[in-house]
Amino acid sequence: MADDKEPKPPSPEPPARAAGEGAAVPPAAKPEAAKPAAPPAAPAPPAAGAAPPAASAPAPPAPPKADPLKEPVPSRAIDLMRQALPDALLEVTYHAGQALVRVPPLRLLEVLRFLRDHADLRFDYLSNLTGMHWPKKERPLEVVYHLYSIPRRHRLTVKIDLAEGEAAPSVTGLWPTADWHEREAFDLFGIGFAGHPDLRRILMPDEWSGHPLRKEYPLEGNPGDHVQYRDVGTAEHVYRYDKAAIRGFGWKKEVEKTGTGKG
Amino acid sequence: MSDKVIRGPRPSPVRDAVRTILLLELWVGLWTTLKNQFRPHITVEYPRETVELSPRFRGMPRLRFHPENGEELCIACHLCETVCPDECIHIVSEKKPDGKGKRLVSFQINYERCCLCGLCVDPCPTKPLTAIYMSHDYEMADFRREGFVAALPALLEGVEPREYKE
Amino acid sequence: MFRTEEMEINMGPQHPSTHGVLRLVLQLDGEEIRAMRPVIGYLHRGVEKLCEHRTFPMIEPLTDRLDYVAAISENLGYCGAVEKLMGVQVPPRAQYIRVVLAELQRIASHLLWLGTHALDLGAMTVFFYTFREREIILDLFESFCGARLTYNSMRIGGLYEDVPRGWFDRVRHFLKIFPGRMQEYEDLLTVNRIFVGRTKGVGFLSAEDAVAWGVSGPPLRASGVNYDVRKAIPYSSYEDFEFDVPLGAHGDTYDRYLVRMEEMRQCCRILRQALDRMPDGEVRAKVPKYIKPPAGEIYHVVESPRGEQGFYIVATGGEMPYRMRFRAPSFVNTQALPMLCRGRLMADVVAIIGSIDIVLGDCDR
Amino acid sequence: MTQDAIIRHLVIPAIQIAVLLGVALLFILYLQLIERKILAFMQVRLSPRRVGWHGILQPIADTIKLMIKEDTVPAKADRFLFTLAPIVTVAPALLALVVIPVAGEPLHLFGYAITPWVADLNIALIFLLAISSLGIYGIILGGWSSNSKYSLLGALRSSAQMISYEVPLGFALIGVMMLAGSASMVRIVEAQKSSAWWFVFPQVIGFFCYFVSAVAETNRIPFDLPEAESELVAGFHTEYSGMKFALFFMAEYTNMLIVSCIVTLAFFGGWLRPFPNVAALDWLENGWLFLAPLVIGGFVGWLLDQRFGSGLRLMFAGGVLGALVGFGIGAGDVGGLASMRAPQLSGAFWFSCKVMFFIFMYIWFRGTYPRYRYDQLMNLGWKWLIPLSIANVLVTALVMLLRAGSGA
Repeated sequence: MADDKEPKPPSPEPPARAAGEGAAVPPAAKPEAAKPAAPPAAPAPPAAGAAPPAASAPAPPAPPKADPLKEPVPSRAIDLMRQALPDALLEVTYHAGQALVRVPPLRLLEVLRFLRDHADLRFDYLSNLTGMHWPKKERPLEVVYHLYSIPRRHRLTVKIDLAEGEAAPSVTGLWPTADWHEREAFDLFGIGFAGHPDLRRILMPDEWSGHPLRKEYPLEGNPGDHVQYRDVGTAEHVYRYDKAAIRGFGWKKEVEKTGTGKG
Repeated sequence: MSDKVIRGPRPSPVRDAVRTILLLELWVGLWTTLKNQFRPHITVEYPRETVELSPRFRGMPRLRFHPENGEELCIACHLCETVCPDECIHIVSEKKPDGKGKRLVSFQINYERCCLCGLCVDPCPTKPLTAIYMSHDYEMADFRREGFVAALPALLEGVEPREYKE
Repeated sequence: MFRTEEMEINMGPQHPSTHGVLRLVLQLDGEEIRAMRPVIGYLHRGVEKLCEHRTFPMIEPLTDRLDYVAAISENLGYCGAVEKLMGVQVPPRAQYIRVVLAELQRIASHLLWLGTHALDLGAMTVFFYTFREREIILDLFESFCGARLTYNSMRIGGLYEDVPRGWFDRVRHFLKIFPGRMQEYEDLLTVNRIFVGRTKGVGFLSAEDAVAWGVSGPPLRASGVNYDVRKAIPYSSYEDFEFDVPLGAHGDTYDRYLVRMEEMRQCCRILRQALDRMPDGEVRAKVPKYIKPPAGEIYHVVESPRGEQGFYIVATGGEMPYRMRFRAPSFVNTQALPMLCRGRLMADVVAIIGSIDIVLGDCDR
Repeated sequence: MTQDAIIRHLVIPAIQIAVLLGVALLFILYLQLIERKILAFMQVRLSPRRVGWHGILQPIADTIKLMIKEDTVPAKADRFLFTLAPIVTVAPALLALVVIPVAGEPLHLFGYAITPWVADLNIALIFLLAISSLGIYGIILGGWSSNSKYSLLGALRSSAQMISYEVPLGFALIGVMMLAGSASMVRIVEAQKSSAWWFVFPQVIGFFCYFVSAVAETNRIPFDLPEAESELVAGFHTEYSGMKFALFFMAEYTNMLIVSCIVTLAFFGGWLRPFPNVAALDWLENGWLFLAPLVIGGFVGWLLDQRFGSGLRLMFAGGVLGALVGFGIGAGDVGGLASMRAPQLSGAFWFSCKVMFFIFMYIWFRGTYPRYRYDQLMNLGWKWLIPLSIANVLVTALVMLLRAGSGA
């Protein structure tokens, strides 16, 4: 798209990107931002942290701090959000160099629009949208947005919490690609999306009941969850695994009368 | 260096006109198919002749005894059973009478569930020759479901790979 | 006196050219598409639910079965995600071998795409030629990991074992003959007036639309957007290699064709570099016997032949993931179909589906 | 009626028809195998090889299979039309064969002259055009009566396509008729003999237009839209099975055969040998002298190829070797073979060689080209082929007028 117009030297946070998104960054070589240009372990530019790992091997094993994976990484997005929308940031966490922001559902659209439209951020690409279910929590449902900026080449994860039955605001107006993602989250988690143009099941059959990716949903499914179609009735013997057969092998041979014999 | 805009064959009025009138590219296509008739065929008549399998080919997992001294390799550690993602391995073991280690009582693989992923070979402790191995059997059709459960005797009849690892 | 009606026709789920079980409900006015509604889910196997009940190493065979045309890319992405989650450093040799495998896989996948795309447009012979070359790659995979389609070729922390002796020479041999074979496909298609007529100007996708609809991979790049994960967020030491990202000028079906053809050439370039600089050493990092990543979450993306393949893993410290989400490029790219097909003819639908290159196993998960 | 008249008017035509149908149907049956073999070799794979020696019985096995297969009719189909459609398609195709002459001179047996054609109509070309366009009805009926959307789309496409391509088809042949001064097949070939060149040379554009339109008319790649399997599943015969399907199939191959015959007769001198007026090449009259060693050499080479899996290289080599030997025999007139005269045999030989070549072209196209789109097909027909063929008629007329003027 407009990428050619962008200045070639990548925006202010190349070290962040390199440290954060490079190929599995070793915990030792990781705190690039914390101690910039440690003389031995600073290989050639463009991708400092992600350079051939052999080069960064000699880095002395730093004394185990709290948790190297949880190290914060500098993120322009979070800095700007702290300035512009300080009250919308409920929580900021990091894992393996990826920043995660939790925002209140009511302010989601505002935050996402800010992230998409701000000239320094330009999160124009909704990479992924999905739901999650934490049955123990007070607000058990979660929606996760993985944003990416093609011109700026950085990532951000945004999360909201939802109570049971609460609808998340639909982001189809911001990124049309959210359409099917939201349908999938609705289908598999039962998360509603207010303002979605066509919220139907997408992966499961239309007449399915229940939402399979919820934690209480059993792996093999509830028997009554979908409409039983008429048996085709060609096979005389219907073999069926019983519960024990899931673990072992003794399937049981069950002779069932299938259909009315007309099929 | 990093991006390259592809525009396809560059237009040139004269050459394109000649091409259009003489149908040149159509002849080129015909020539290609004609040329390929003189290449050796690559398909084989499967049941009559079979392709050569590479040594690492992963067919149905089987069990083996030591090829030289015929000893039982499996030490009934249940590791393959543990890592199997499809839960298709079923092992029954008992304590050895002399008190040291365990001994197989039965070893079953359910080929109906097996996805031939080879994860069971990975942790097998009897290195270098693993007790469970991916054989070169790949014709696994059967008429009865019972035929897919291979018990110990059937498991030992596998086709060994042509060379051992290591 | 005359009454004209729109005809609703179900293309799929069993149709020769919907590449699996994609169902398209077409609203036809004669041969012209008035509206299209893709219906997916016929291949939904609940892989994400299954993943929540399996330990981390057990998930890898499942990833083989998502995008079964490019299983190596899925393996690479999944292993990369878990390694990143755990902070494991993969040995350089393993990284390079992974790159070799992934690029071979990309060629194989594009070859399959090319063959079926040409077959959809009626040129059946290209299909056999591409499969002839794909067969060489599958043989390479078979001798590396023992399988021809569902490879399960990697392990968390590296590879199961090193490549067999002489394997790199076979790759080199393939690289030697492949450009000549590609010339044959080009002779049959690139300049062929029928093929050009069928693809040029069909299924325009503007850069803005492509980004907004989340399209990724060759369709995105054919629209002129420079986004290739291998360049943008290098993984598995892709930053060591020099290659071009081919971009299209118009964003039509022909551009998508050209971009993929050029990508195959760039794959050869990467392969040559990787073979030349192949480091020695271990192929598997020290990982604990029971893989229990620390609590946390990761979103790792790789460039699969179909586009941005994302792996979102939420771990809570156990040996099974709490939540696993596969960001499937086919799933997202399929969304753009109605937009591309509106107002086109029935025959164009086939060309457009082919050029988007959907794998339903990936789409439905 | 005398016995003589009965023989002349009933027995001989009956024998002719029987021979024609027998040969044509057998050829059509084996055309399928030939097509599969050639396509397989183009696609670097093996061809049918299981039934009989190198699949030689494959067509028969296929026929038996199709005959004993369950003959399903969709529940909501129009049963009568559904059954009628394949018959309507195949009958005109077979009917068109009657005006095809395979050699120039009648065969004299027991004092009766048996012509190598069933009928020599003076409007043979017109008859062919008329009869072959009847086949469309079968396709439309088949597509419509199946009561299936894909079939209907296929039928619509095919009717539009065939109607459009009738026009250039007819115009392309008018040039030939003008040059020959007749529409009789026999006369057209004789005119090519007397004018010393095949009509393809003055009528190259006519030939091009005719052949392209004819490929479209027979629904073959690159114009096989009515049955485009990747778009319309199988087009108009989606719902057909068993023998009804086989009849559609038969009609398609018969049409291929007829088109190849017409091209051969109208443009490539029918049963005439190459350069019919060059006396030095008279030994070509017995062309089999030249081609028999070529074919034998090629065949042996092909067998070796199959044995060693080496593509068709050895076949090529064997063919070249055989051709050289044949050339030697023919040019040297070894054993007086080349001076032998059997015009019927020679005519039939050259005729079938040329027909085979065009059938090969058909298969070759199928192996090489993608399929046109509906609108492009219409464009090609209406915007290119029709103007081109009309221009061809005009130019031919002009040249003939000028030559007649200068000659007189």
